[in-house]
Amino acid sequence: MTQAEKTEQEILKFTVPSCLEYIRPIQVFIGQLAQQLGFCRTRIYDIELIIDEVCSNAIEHGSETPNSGIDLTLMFDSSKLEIHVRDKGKCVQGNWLATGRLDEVSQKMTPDSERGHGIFLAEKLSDSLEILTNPLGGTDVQVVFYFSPSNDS
Amino acid sequence: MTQAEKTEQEILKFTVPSCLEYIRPIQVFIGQLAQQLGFCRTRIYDIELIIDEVCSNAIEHGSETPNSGIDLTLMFDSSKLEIHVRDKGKCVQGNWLATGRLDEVSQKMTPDSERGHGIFLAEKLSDSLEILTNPLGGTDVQVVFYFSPSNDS
Amino acid sequence: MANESMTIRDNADAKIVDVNEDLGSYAAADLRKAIDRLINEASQQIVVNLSQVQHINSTAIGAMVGAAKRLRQNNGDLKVYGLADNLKRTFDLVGASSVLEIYNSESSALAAF
Amino acid sequence: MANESMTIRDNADAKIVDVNEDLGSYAAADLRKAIDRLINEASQQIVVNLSQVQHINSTAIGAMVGAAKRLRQNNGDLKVYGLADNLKRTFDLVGASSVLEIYNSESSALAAF
Ligand SMILES: Nc1ncnc2c1ncn2[C@@H]1O[C@H](COP(=O)(O)OP(=O)(O)O)[C@@H](O)[C@H]1O
Ligand SMILES: Nc1ncnc2c1ncn2[C@@H]1O[C@H](COP(=O)(O)OP(=O)(O)O)[C@@H](O)[C@H]1O
Repeated sequence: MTQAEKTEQEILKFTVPSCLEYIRPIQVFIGQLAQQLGFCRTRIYDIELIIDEVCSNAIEHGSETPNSGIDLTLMFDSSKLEIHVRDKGKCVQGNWLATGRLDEVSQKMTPDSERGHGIFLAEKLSDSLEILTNPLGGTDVQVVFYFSPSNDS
Repeated sequence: MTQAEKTEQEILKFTVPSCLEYIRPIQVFIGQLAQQLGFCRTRIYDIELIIDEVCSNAIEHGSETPNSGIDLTLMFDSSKLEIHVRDKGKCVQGNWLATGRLDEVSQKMTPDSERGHGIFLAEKLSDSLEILTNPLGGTDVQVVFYFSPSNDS
Repeated sequence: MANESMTIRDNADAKIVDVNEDLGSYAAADLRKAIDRLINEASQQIVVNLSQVQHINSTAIGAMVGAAKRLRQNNGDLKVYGLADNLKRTFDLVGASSVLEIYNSESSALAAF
Repeated sequence: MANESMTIRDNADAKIVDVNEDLGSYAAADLRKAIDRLINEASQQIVVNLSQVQHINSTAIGAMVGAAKRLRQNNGDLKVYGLADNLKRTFDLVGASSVLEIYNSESSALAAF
């Protein structure tokens, strides 16, 4: 299976409890899939890193209890791999994580700040990052990785 | 995370297209999880083998098209890991895969038969195997692996 | 999943199939095709090198058992070598150890034709 | 995820933390705790050996940056060594390479205190 053989979009879905322990299994799943799709090692490393950052956020900042759960959707076709991570939010009043706030997060980031690098990394290492408020009152983070000759090996 | 730390049942769900390519990513996910739960290497090997056999069957014998999809549910608590694989069937009249037929499959099996070892292996290597017709007209295969001092390491 | 996952070598009258990936259902189909091609090209002695294989399933074992049976009808055979412990256990469980000739090394497998 | 995933060694005044597993979010919390414990026990010189680490995330890097800053307030420091290329790239991206002292070997990290 290489991405060239897949013309239609394929969709895979996962639901896991909001616990950091499940991030490593999710990473190895997506790492294996990315390898089969023909992504090169460096790109696979980046994909696994972003999965960690985005899922950690969904668990730590977007889940009320471990039972809240997070939903992952993987989609790919011949041009790209897209990963959506959905949480149900912490039921805080009004979701602050709008585009404006994301800029704020990036601007606040200095090399010696201890936190606030996750979204920055996701933005830097993916080809597209979108953060949206979802109907469940939580956050959807969507990252896209395009297949490109220089990225494949 | 060891199984002893988990008292409640944890539930993880996956849906993937009915394509053999997804078996390897599923195996590495479950292998990683089983390792974190404290299963020993041999047992992890057996779990991965059974996943392959049961998912291959759901894809090859229980899916009309690649888009039919198969659903996996992983459940575990302090005593066991349970894996359910659900397919939607091939819309054949009357589902033949009743208990009687399963016996038939096992009995027909001789060392030099080329096929028909998958269910036999699942039965031999798991602590419990159940095969049920589901409301979607497909098959649910349910395997259980108990944690036991001799199996952990 | 490119096809470098399986390479074929020649040794006198035998063909040696080096399997470089795990033999799950997806790869098992590749193995079956590779062996069928050799048989169609009139190979009678086939050795399968499983030393790089960590996982195998019943379909892959079945493909080798089936090929061995066909080859024996013409005085040929398929032999395997390099089985890790877990693989050997799976061969034993499905009864393939009593049907297929299993060797520890390539040289002993080849010498046994 | 047992705790042999991190071991602590002594070298003169320094404590060396050998990290034996990938530093994802789950393990990052362990690293933070291990370093905090050392600081609470009055260690001032900490070296983190990352040569066995294949993956790291921003939380783990943040834990080390934070610890280095606290230690420096008392003339101590936290240094790291053994970064594989991918790890180094992540340190560079988040700017940690300009904050933390990064060495190629344990001896050079220790010599730099
Ligand atoms: N899924 C989410 N739900 C709610 N808030 C989030 C989510 N993801 C990120 N955030 C917010 O964005 C901030 C920046 O995230 P990040 O860059 O990953 O840094 P960190 O998680 O280390 O603070 C977080 O502190 C949090 O307030
Ligand atoms: N999910 C399923 N749906 C329908 N039929 C199935 C399913 N799983 C197994 N079977 C039937 O049981 C038979 C035995 O399965 P198995 O022991 O795995 O051997 P094989 O798949 O090699 O034939 C299959 O040939 C198939 O007819």
